This record gives sequence, structure tokens and C-alpha cells, in this order.
Amino acid sequence: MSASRSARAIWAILRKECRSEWRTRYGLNAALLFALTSLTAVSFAAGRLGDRSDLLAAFLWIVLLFASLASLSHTFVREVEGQTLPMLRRVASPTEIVAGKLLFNLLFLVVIELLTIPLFLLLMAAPAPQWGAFLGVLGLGSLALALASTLIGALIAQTRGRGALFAGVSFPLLLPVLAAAVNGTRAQWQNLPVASELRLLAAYGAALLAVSVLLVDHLWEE
Amino acid sequence: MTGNNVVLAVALLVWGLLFYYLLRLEGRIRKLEK
Amino acid sequence: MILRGILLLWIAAGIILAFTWAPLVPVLQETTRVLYFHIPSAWVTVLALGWSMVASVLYLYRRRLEYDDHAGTAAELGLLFCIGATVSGSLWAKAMWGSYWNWDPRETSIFFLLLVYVAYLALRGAIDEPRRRARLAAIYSVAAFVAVPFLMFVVPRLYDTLHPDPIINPRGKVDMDNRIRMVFTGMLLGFTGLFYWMLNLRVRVLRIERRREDQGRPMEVAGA
Amino acid sequence: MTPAAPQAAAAAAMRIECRGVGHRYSAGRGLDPVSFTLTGPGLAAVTGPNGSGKSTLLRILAGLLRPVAGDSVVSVSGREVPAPERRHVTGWLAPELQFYGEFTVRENLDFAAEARGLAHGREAVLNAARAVGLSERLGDRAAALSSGLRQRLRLAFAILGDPPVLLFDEPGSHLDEAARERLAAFIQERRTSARVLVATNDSREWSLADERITLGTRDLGDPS
Repeated sequence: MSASRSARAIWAILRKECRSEWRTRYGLNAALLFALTSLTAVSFAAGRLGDRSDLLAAFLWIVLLFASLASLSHTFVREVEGQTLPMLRRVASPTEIVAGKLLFNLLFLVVIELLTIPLFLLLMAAPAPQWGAFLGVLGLGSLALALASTLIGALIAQTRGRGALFAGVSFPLLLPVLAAAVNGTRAQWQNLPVASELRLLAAYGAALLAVSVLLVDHLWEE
Repeated sequence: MTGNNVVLAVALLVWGLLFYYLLRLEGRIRKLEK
Repeated sequence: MILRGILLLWIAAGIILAFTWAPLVPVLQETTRVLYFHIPSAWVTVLALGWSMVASVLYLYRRRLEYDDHAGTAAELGLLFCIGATVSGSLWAKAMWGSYWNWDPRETSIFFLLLVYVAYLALRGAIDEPRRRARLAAIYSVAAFVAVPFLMFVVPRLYDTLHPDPIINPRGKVDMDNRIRMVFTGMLLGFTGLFYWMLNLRVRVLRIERRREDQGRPMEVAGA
Repeated sequence: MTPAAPQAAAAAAMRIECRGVGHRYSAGRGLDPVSFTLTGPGLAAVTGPNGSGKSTLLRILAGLLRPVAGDSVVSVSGREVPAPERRHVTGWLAPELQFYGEFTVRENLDFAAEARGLAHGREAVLNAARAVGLSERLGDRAAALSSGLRQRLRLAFAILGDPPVLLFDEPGSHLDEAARERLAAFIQERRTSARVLVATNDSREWSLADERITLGTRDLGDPS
């Protein structure tokens, strides 16, 4: 099983996911809806938070969390509901499947961020972020968020009620990401160093990746 | 000090009840295991 | 049976001594008493989580449902002790600092463990087929194992920086004289013994249930 | 990795063996332990009453299901293929096989060929489609296919890339007379160079088998 064949398989799965998403558009709509509604609710409730960078950071990441909780498990739920999992398992190994879907979830998260973050900064009258630190925390945070959501998504897709459990079951694994990301985003607005948060996010992301690699083979064995 | 004694008594009572319940449970389990 | 007798007397003695013989930690006054229950239940919470995770890894490796029984039961008991630790912790915080909850690092880490337990048991509750439940719960358990160190030691510190509270935090290092230490360690052992006894009972019940279920279809199943 | 060696030699070193392979679902259904050995190319039929585990056996051989008891061996051109790798050397067809409704027949098959990394993927797709009579339907959406056409798509998917081992679970279901004859002709032609296992209760399908594995009864053995 050469590495280049795996890379091709992962690429094929990523393209398949994007095409499915483009054709059904289910996930994107749900996520954008959630992002925009929580954004409006937040900006309506809290108003212009110019100087309160801790609240800004918290609200930003809550909006992103809601958007991802609404949609990041869908890539697996769709396979189970469409009963296409056996076919997928015949054409790719569990590692390739999870890798392809992880990249899709990451891409999906980036698309949501491109749409909601500018709007968030505008609506909340946030001070201009320090783009280097801000994007660093956002990037590593999104990576860890996607990693945890993909692994948990694969689990809850096989339970009764499918996605219903996704938020509750994934939350303990998302909490470290949320805490570090909020803290980092706040720090960059207060011109404080974000190095420790970046290290934390990177370490947690690496730990999740390592554990996922060990566990994916057990995800589907029936 | 009486406050303490009340809490002490309650704690002992709770522990006694829990122990008794577990003991009886174990008895029934042993019977089922035969 | 002797062992059970020892456990009965051991914890009873611990309770009595905690209230009568052991002196008070100067700064904590009467509230020291609750520590004899709060910290052992916190200890069992962590012990039970570790036991459940080890059992989960063993299940993934050996595929014997026996290990899954341990993983599930340890989590159920762990949740009980975790609730006990959280409640006694917040009662103690009320007595000491006047508020039930103030994100003190130790409180938050126990609370985050509560979240892990609830999530794990919710996942188990949502899967009917025993083997699938065992497999998926084991996967979650190992994933949570990675998150626990971050939840226990990293996130609470972040909360401290996020909400630096003016309230003084006296509970840095409790300086215990040897009498307190003796009763305290005794209670720790007693609680651990109680945990393993309850675990043992529940696992035996699960084994009986499975044997009865299989009686209808005798099939030698390697290792099940 | 279809065997590069000349077809005959590779085919000769083909072997499928089950040693006490058994599985138990919680609902009581499952597969009672079965043992058999099939060597070289040929057509074997797997028969037995409903619920005797025909599908379960094929899923285990295909590497999709990890059995509770026993182990199975599939070796092609002398090399034993572990369960995770079986998808490369086996073609599996079963009623539960579903495809992406929002994609066309061609898109589904192209995706399968590409993900499996088949050399000349496009060509393999066209050959498979032609072999099952789907060539004109390549542009249709999978969701819009009739049950007969969907069964042909399953067949095309299973024979994609000419795997040396074919595991067909009730391949004839939903097929019209013409498609059934095409299927029979295909199996007759492939049985000389590939190892074909057909799970069925349709006597037309198992009557021409070299070997027959009967499940759900205690006495197992080759047809005398």
C-alpha cells in the first residue's frame, strides 16, 4: 500500500466530499445559518465591544464553535444515512477515509471563517487584530477543532440519533481548544505574546492526530 | 460541638446503610452465580 | 467476608476519627472535616477514569466483553464519586469563600472530568449492540485520555488568567500534621476499597446477565 | 495488485480457508462456526436457510467484519492477504451495498476506481459497465436507478479491476431474465480463472457450482 496510492485515495475522497457538498449544499447552509444567527444574537445582545477584547475573543470562538457543531459531523452522518459506508470501506482504508474527511472539514471550516469573521469584526466593532498572531491562533485552533470533530463525528454517526449527541460528546475534547484559542485571540488584541497558546494548540492538535491514527482502524469493523 | 456529633452520626448511619445494601446485593449475586 | 468486615470498620473508624480525634487545619477551621470526604472522592474519580481507560484499551486489544464491563462500570461509579467530589467541593467553597463556584483550578478540573464522564456515558447510552458499544466507547475513552491532562492541568490555569479572582486562595499546600495525614490516607484507602467492591459487584451482575442471554444460544465464542 | 504472474500459475496458488469462523450479533442472528477450504479457481455456492449467516461469512471474507470466533485465510498467488488488505483482491457484492445518489453511475464508478488506485481506472470502469449492460446508463443519477439497474451497478462495482476473488451475495436478486443470463455467462467465464463464491438460495445459481458450503446445519461437507 504505497504512500502515493494513499495520497491519491485521500485526494479522491476529498474531491468526492466537496462534490457531494456542492450538490446537496446541506452542510454549508446549516453552518452559515448557525454562524449568522449566533453572530446576530451576539452582536445584538452585547452591542459594540470595542475594548472588551476578552468578550470579543470568547464570542468569536463561540460563533465558530456553533457553526462547526452544526455541520462538522455531517460528513459521516451522510455516509451512514445514505448507507454508502460499506462502499467507501471497499475503496479506501479507514485512515484514508478519515484523512479525506478531515481535510474536507478543515476546508469547510476555512470557508465558514472567511465568511463570518470579517462580518464579526465589523458588527462587533472589534479593534484591528494583529493579523500574524490572530491568524496563527485561528489556524491552529481550527486544525484542532477539525481533528476532534472529525474523530467524534465518525463515532456518533454510528449511534442512535446520529448527530444529536455530537455537541455533548465532542465538547470535552473541544474545551481545551476553545480555552487556548479564546485566550490566544484575547492576548493578540491586548498586544500580549501568544506563543504559549500557539504551543498549546499545536501540542493538543498533535496529540489528537496521534491518537486518531491509532484508533481509526477500529472505527468500522462490522 | 453538638453540630459535629449530629453530622458524625448521620455520616456513620449513611455508611452503615450503604454497607448493608452492598452486603445484601452481594448475597443475591452469589445465589445467581450458582 | 473478612475483607468486607475490615472495610466496614476501616471507614467507620475513619469517620469517627475525622470528627473527633484529628485536629483542625488552623486556617480551615471546622471546614477541614469535609476534606476527609472531598479529596478521597476526587481521588476515586481520577482512579475510576484511569481504570475505565485502561479497560477500554484492553478491550480494543483483546476484544473480550469482560473488559468493556469494567470500562462501563468504572465510568458509572466514577461519575457518582465525581458528583460527590464536586458537590462537597462547592459546599466547602461556600463555607470558605462564600460562593458555591468560583472557577478555582481544582474545582474546574474535577468539573471537567464530570463533563468527560457524562459525554462517555451518553455515548454508551446511545448504542444498543454490545460489541459496537464496547468498541466505540473504547475509542472515545482513549481519545478522552488525551484530553484529560489538558482539561485537568492546562485549562484551569487558563481560566485563572482569564478571570483572575480577587478572592484569596488559601488552599495552596495544606500543611498536615501526622494525625491528619493518617486519617486522611486511611480514608483514601477506604474509599478505594469501596470503589473496587462496588465495581466487582456490578461486573459480576453484568457477567450473569450475559450468561443468561447466551444460554438461549450456546456457542463457544472465543474470549467473549 | 492483480497478480502479474501468468493467469494460470497465479490462479493455482489461490486459497480461501475458514477455521471455526463464527460471529454472533446481539440480536441472536449470526454465523455458527464453520470450517472449509477452497483452492484454485472455481465456483463455490454458499447455501443455507435465512439467517444462517451467508452474508456474514462473505462480509468476513471480504475483510469488512472482524469475526468473534475463528479466523479466515485468503491467499492469492501464494501470498496471504490480511483482512484490511482484502479489498484490493476481492470483489464484494451484497444487497446492502449502496451508492452516492447525488452522483451519476459513472461518477460513482470513477470515484471507486480512483480511490482504489486502479491502473487505467477509466478503462476498468467502461469494461465493468459493459460487462453488466450499464454502458448507456453511465450518465444517469444513481438515485434514479431502478432496483434492477442498481443491482447491475453493484455488480459493476464488485467486478471493477478484475479482482481474483469474487464474493457475490445473492447476485441475481432484482435482475430481469436477460440480466440474469448475462450474470450466469459472466460467472461461467470468470470461474475458470477466478475464485467465485456465490451466496444464494436460488437453485439455478448453485446447481452448477463445483463445491457447496451449507450453513445453518451441523453437518458441513462438500457435495458428494
